[in-house]
Amino acid sequence: MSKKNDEKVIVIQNGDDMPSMPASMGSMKINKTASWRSIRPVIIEEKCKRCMICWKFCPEPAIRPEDPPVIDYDYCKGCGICIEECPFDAIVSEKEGK
Amino acid sequence: MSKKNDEKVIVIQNGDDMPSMPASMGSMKINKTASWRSIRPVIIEEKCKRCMICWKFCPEPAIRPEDPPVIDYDYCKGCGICIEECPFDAIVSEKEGK
Amino acid sequence: MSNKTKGQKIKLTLPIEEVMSPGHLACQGCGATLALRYTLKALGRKTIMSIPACCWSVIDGPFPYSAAGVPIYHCAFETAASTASGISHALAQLGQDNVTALAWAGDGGTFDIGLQALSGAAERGDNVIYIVYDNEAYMNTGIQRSSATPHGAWTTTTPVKHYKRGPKKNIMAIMAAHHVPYCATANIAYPEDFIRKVKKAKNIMGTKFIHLYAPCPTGWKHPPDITIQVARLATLTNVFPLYEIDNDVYTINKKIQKAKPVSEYLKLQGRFRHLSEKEVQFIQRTVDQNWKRLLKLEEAFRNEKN
Amino acid sequence: MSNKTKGQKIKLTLPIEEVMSPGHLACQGCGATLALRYTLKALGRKTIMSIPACCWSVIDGPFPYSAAGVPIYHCAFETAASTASGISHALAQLGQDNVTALAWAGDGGTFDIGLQALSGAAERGDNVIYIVYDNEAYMNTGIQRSSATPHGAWTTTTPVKHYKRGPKKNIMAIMAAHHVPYCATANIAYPEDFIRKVKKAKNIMGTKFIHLYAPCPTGWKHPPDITIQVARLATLTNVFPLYEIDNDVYTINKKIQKAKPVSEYLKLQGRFRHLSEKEVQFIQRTVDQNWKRLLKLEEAFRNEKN
Amino acid sequence: MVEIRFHGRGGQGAVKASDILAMAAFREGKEVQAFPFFGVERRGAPVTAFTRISQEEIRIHCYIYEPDVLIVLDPTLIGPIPLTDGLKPNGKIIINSERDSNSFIFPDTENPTIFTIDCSSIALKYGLGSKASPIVNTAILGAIAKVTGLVSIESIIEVIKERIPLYKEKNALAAQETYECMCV
Amino acid sequence: MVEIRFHGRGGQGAVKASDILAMAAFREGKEVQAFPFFGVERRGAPVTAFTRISQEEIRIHCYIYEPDVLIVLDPTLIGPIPLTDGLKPNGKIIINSERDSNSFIFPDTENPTIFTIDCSSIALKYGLGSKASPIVNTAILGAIAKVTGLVSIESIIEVIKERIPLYKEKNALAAQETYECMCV
Amino acid sequence: MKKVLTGNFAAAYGATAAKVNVISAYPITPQTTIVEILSEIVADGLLNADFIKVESEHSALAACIGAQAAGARTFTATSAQGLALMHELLHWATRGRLPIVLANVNRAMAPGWSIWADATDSVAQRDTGCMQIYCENNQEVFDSILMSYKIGEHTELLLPTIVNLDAFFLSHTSQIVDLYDQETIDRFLPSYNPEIKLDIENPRAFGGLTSPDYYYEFSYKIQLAHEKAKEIIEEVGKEFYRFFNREYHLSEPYRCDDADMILVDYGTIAGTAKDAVDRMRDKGIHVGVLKIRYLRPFPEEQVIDILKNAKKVGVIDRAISYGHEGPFFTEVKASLYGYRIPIYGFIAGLGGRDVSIVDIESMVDYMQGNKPANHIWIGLKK
Amino acid sequence: MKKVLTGNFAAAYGATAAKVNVISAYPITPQTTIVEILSEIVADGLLNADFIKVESEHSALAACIGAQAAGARTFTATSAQGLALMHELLHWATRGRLPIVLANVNRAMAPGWSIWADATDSVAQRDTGCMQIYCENNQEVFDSILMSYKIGEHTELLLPTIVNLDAFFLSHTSQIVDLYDQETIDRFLPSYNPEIKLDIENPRAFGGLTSPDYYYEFSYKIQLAHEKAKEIIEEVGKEFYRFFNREYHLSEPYRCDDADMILVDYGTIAGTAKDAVDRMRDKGIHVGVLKIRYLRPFPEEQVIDILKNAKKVGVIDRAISYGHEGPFFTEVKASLYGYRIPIYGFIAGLGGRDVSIVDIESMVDYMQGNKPANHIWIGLKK
Ligand SMILES: Cc1ncc(C[n+]2csc(CCOP(=O)(O)OP(=O)(O)O)c2C)c(N)n1
Ligand SMILES: Cc1ncc(C[n+]2csc(CCOP(=O)(O)OP(=O)(O)O)c2C)c(N)n1
Ligand code: SF4
Ligand code: SF4
Ligand code: SF4
Ligand code: SF4
Ligand code: SF4
Ligand code: SF4
Ligand SMILES: [Mg+2]
Ligand SMILES: [Mg+2]
Repeated sequence: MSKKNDEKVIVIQNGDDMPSMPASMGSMKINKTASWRSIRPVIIEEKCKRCMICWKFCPEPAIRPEDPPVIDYDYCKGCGICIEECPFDAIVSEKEGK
Repeated sequence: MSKKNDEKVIVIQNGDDMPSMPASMGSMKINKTASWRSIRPVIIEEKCKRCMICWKFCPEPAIRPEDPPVIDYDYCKGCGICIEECPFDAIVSEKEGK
Repeated sequence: MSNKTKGQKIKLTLPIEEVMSPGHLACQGCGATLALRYTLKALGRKTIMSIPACCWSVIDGPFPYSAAGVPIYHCAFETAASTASGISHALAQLGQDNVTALAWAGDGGTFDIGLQALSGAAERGDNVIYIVYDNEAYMNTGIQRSSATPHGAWTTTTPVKHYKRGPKKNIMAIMAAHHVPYCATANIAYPEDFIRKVKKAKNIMGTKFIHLYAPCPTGWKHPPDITIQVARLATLTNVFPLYEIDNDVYTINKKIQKAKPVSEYLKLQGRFRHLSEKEVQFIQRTVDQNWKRLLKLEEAFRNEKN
Repeated sequence: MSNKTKGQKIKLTLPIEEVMSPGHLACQGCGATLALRYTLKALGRKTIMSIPACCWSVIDGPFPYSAAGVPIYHCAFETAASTASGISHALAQLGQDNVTALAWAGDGGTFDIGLQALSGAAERGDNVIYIVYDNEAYMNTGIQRSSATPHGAWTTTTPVKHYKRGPKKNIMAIMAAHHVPYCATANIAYPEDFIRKVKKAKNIMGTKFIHLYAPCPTGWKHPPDITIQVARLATLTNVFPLYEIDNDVYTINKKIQKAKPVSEYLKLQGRFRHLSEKEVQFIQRTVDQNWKRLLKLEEAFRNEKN
Repeated sequence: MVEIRFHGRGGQGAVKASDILAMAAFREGKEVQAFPFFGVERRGAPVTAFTRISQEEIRIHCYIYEPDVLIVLDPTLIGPIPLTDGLKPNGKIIINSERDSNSFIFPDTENPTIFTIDCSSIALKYGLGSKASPIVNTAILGAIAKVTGLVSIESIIEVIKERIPLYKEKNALAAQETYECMCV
Repeated sequence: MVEIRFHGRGGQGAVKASDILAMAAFREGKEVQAFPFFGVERRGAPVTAFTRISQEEIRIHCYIYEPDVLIVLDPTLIGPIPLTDGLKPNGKIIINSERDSNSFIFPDTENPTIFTIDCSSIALKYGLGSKASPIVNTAILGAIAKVTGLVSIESIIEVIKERIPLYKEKNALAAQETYECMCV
Repeated sequence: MKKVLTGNFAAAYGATAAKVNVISAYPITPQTTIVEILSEIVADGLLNADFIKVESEHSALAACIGAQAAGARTFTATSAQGLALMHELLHWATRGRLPIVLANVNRAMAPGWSIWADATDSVAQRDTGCMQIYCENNQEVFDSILMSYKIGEHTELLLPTIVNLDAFFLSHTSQIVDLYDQETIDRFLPSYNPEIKLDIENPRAFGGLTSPDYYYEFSYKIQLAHEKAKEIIEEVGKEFYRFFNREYHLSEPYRCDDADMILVDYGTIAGTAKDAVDRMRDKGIHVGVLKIRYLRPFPEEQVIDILKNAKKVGVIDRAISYGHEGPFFTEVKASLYGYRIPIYGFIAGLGGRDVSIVDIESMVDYMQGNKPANHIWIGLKK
Repeated sequence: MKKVLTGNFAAAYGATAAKVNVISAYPITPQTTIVEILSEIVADGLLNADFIKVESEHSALAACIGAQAAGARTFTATSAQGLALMHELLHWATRGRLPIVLANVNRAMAPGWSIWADATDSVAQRDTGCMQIYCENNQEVFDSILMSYKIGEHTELLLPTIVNLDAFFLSHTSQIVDLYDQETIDRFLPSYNPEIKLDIENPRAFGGLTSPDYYYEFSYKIQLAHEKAKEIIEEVGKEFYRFFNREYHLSEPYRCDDADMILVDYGTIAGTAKDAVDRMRDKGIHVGVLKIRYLRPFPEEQVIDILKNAKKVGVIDRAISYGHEGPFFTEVKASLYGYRIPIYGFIAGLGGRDVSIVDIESMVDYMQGNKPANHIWIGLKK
């Protein structure tokens, strides 16, 4: 499935748009969980050793294992696990929002 | 419960004779299982050593642990266990009925 | 056993009182019936039973009669343990602590459809004695396989061409895994041992479990007169060893000096008639393995408090 | 772990593919969610799951969406195993043998209400991987005790005055008693070990069981950021040892040189806050005993075929 | 429609007999129905079974209250059980017994014809069942064929061979023998 | 009957606030009802709660479609959710925000009075919740008492002390403070 | 003593006030708080009862059955899937004549998972022989639990009762509930003392094999008990009034006397409908409401009596018997057999869809402008 | 090919002829032989199916649900307690839209234990949304199983079916059954190929959380399917006639055209009643029988059509909804709402009590000499 497809909004206006039983039609990727976040993890590239432990333990998952890892702030809920688990203190917590 | 009570025949002529739920009112002793028997175990007193193994293993129970043991032919179903288990071959099998 | 003649006092190795009455509806030579006879000898009349669907729902007799001699709640098939839990808690609440709550179920009602309720009661530690009389199939419905049916056996749902494959569920290991305060195997061929175990269980708080071997001539296809013989052979061949687990400590109650070959046990029963020699050997190997396993457990989990 | 800088190839210790998508409804720092993320990394997309009522019925998202990325049958609470059995047999009949049937359930759905179905599947040897993610209570309904709740824990049905007494049900011992071909414990803090186990299970026929430790910040009352820490401590304190049982052979996967004191683990979690020093010591003793027990089992049941 | 009621004890094969009779009639193009009163099946307990044979479709699904023919597989049932209840006037009663038919008297019946035949001995002769409990169901079927003429002995024997799992031949011979020695 | 609708996020305590408001009104002899729209409770997910206060028995059991008063515990909900749907003309809106009430505009409403108060800061001042997610429900209750006059601040504080399990005093102070600094 | 309580609290307090001896229950949303509160109450020693924290609803009811048969007063609570899982044992409680009281939070049946209000769960138990009450508010929840023990334990009844409350609309809704004082309650509801029970002094086997010779008569006795229950419910209702000044009946008419149109309903919809009726009356529409409290025994006589003079009748079901129609609708129609009042079957609020005053007005609109139909779906996104 | 078979054999052969892929069932008297025969058939390789020998009925239906959702055609069979234990999952099969076929042997519910005929077990499932057939004879058992797959699997239906047969009166009664030839059957019933299923190529989550926004519409779809089913059942009935020369409908009138009195019944009683009707007609009493085959969907239109001209109607229920009346009686009365035909509710045969021709005649007698009543118990030992 392409990313685009993944985030397809399913529009249901009436019963005809629904299958006979409640069988899902799209991915929860539609649901940007950014709003749940009250703290924002920020990777400090210089400190980061690319060990990917942050990626490994992100429950969403909201970290892509790139070089350096990229946090997808559309989904990161701000649980703080990556901050806790980074062995090199390369992720810091920032206050979210206004 | 006296023996007599035990064998009480419950007469149910109409619903009023029944409790509100099917709760038993008498003992199955009412049910003489002699008719099930096709062979009849008979204790040969002389051979009997009063070890009471026959009594021990009778599933009905239809043997009274007396001296010598007494088989209650009202209930003995003729399974033959006592005959098999008597260590002294003191019980023999006889053909039942006409 | 000394010779006794008329007039001598008779020594009985079991309690004399018969709580269960004759006149019941068990087949001739029914092991399950002896099973309850012994149980009630051990527990006496201050006992309230739950009995789920099983042969005993028939053996006990139809309304308006009963053979058991103690109060019985004939309960749903799945609920031997949970009904007994309820009874036990009611007794506690109503101040009748001297009454034993006994769950009495067949192997199907225990290994299969009633396992969850039993597991729940054991986990909660409800004050109940649970005895499963194991005749290794659903007998009351006419001999279908249960998870207690041993490898190799014919039943109506494991027909000869498709006879039961796979081992009997190890219910003792399952109950031991629940760390119940007491669990034990027993065999109707050894009533003294069984009664001792039931009495022991009666005096322990919590969930006690006894796995009782009770041959069924009708379902096992053996003549009714050899019920005891078949049962005895199960233990003498190590097919069904006698042991108990008391607070996680294993004790084998009967160590057979030289176990008899399993084939002696199998050949008495019609349900095994179709087995090939190879299959019999396989069964023998399994029995040997299980026995070794048990010895190891006894070795590993002896009483360490001493 | 070697220093890596921009441009270096990144080494990953887990499969890179993310089958499970973000956007799901798990609480922040949810262990159960990591659990499925890893599982699907191990199994890939050729997987069909049954999920009974549990947090995952919510995490996955509401109609018309789903986060799992593989087909899921959201099934009745009691039926994770039996639904998966059905799926597995259908796959076999329809010639889709390359698809894995996965039953995915919480501790409540496994230790309690789904135990019987699991036991039945294991006894029949249905070709299913069963993974229980254990967060030690009914979380989806708001933190009620399950039989996986450890001694001492607060839940809403074991309030502080009446905190959970009695040990956690020993599900591994129960499954081992079923002699399934493979069962293992695992912990989300050790994903490499977990994924290895899931992959191993995938290649074994029959019923495979994995008991997966998955902390729940919401129910355990710890901050979401220390989920992994708490999980790791469970193993480092021997509260939750990592081991596997492969055809009745025990192997402890991680023998801690010097186990940390249990109190370190307990004190992180609000659910244990009320415990007295004495109670903590008792828990420590129990953990030590269980660990010894496990060592004994490993000793007694090593691979003998060699 | 002819209605036949069987009385026996668990283990004697009354249910099977009612079934075989129906199947034999079916072979001869009749409409049939056979069924037991299924009590709690235990060895020795009284068992009742029913067979209906008709030219037309059989739609009724209740017990037989007014049988044309009564079959008694076990004479010890006479007395304890009101066997003959509802027997039609001039009905037939076939009893497995070594005794003479005259020795049986059924007060509440209207002019029945009673037949006896020692099926137990015949069954034993062919090794069917044990001495203690001979399996008499196939034997009595021969007598039924002879006495009622509802089905031919050939049909009975074919069905026996088809449906009885063990000792097909011996069972067939037992039926044949009662058929032959039954005097009507 | 006055109908109040609360909008917040899981964890902020909207449901509890609706409850406390009802209880406070009950102390003052009113008939009351309070209930949540119970979605799938997860931290951060939008939550709606309702309170009805009346002189007469409240029999109705459906959501509030035309509230008299709207309470917004989390201003980030403005926009994503049609908060003001059905607000009665001249209704009141109380928003937990540090911003000025003038900075909020709700196009589809008829002449609402908007009040803002920085409950988050007040809650934090009293150590209620964490910086990341302050628990603002008790704080906003003071503002509700002041703005609506439906209940006295004393009743609110008594109920808080009775029903809030932890930090009773601090919660009460938070309510007191908003009550006081809320300018109507 | 009056308190502001949710329906779940009211249910838990009801069981507490009834001084039950044994509780056995299993959590399920939205019943969970009942279990939680009772856990606290028992832990705090405020109720001297054993709470058996079972591993499933099936075991919950089984444990109640065992305990009740042994002479204890028992309580359980559940919802939807849990109630469905108890189905076999609901029959058991009835046929075993065990006056257990069960609080059920009406929630929609899965799949898909839904935790919201829908009475199909309990309506689908209508053939199990349990008495069933549908509550309109939290006071009624509390009161019904108390009365259900008194009624069910009546020696001529011995029947279990399911007390239903709508998910969220009651279970999680706070309302004022008068809890009375315990002494008065104790006088109203003395302790449970069944004549026949599991008793070592008089050993009986309960529920053994029952041949066709007897089974039929036992069934008849249950039906007799239900018939009798209609009387006893009214009697206990009167007694309750004397004790607590609140009136309860099998059913409850509201502004029916002069109504042209009567809406029959149950549960919380009844409350909303009353408000709707008042609003419509203000507009000159002569509507009334007949709230059915007891689905079993079904108050046929009262239903006829109240509806017989209406010009039109509408039945609002928050439940459906697929392949037919709303179950209350069927039962009301059957009761009114022989009458020719146009009768409308409305299906509303399944799966937690809100039923507002406007919805109810739209039903009356429908009745004014259309021929009767058997299942008119209100607010359907077609 | 014609054979003399018991109803249980007919059921097992029906599943075999339908070439089911997965069977999962649990033994219970008097269903047991179905399980036994299928075990043999599968063991003998005569049917290429997996038979999952589960540990309870609950798991039996769960396994069928899993298998059917994965695209297999499945079969299960049970009775009484077993059916009751499946209750939750019957709702599941419906709402999951899984056209599973379940043979149920109608047996009385415990306690006391009874193994004899009584339809309360399945009638109590009337609100689960499963289609339900009551069979009169063994041919109908076989035919109904075949047709139920075809009907249930119809893309607009996707509904499970319970095929009911009376304990002993069918399950253990030998009758002539035409088994047809397999090739024709295969043409009549092609293999199962659902559009939506568990499919790794198109991964969907089935039955996830469904908010009040959607649940109501899913419910409506089920009701629509049931409405549609009434058509499809008649259509498939016609097709069946073309293939096998046997006619089936939702309901079946017998000598109703000119009948003054019509007895409505189901299951084996219908057969006996037909004989009784013939006998009474011979005596000049103009009686007819309306046999209801489908309890769900309920053939309201046919019921009205056939009964509307009768002078009196009697409904014979081998089931009861305690606290009300016979459930078929209620549904028939509700269907006839607006008519004023005197209608009598008879309760007969519960717990295996035999219902003879004489009993049926006595009902007609009763109707001739008495006013209508809602539950007239036939043959009660009062
Ligand atoms: C829910 C349910 N399913 C099935 C049955 C049918 N049933 C009654 S007894 C029985 C078998 C019991 O087997 P077991 O427990 O081994 O006892 P046994 O008959 O061998 O003594 C079965 C399957 C039932 N009564 N209830
Ligand atoms: C028959 C039934 N009973 C109860 C419930 C309610 N219920 C849903 S999830 C759940 C708890 C699940 O606990 P667990 O399996 O540990 O999973 P977790 O929620 O912790 O992830 C309960 C009790 C249900 N859905 N079905
Ligand atoms: S864990 Fe820390 S060091 Fe490792 S990749 Fe992530 S940010 Fe970099
Ligand atoms: S804070 Fe939590 S959710 Fe966000 S990226 Fe880190 S681990 Fe993932
Ligand atoms: S077993 Fe034999 S020797 Fe012993 S008491 Fe009986 S009859 Fe006598
Ligand atoms: S034959 Fe059997 S029943 Fe008779 S006395 Fe001997 S052991 Fe008892
Ligand atoms: S079938 Fe077996 S267990 Fe059951 S009564 Fe007969 S002998 Fe006993
Ligand atoms: S309650 Fe616990 S297990 Fe459930 S989603 Fe939240 S963190 Fe995960
Ligand atoms: Mg058994
Ligand atoms: Mg859990």
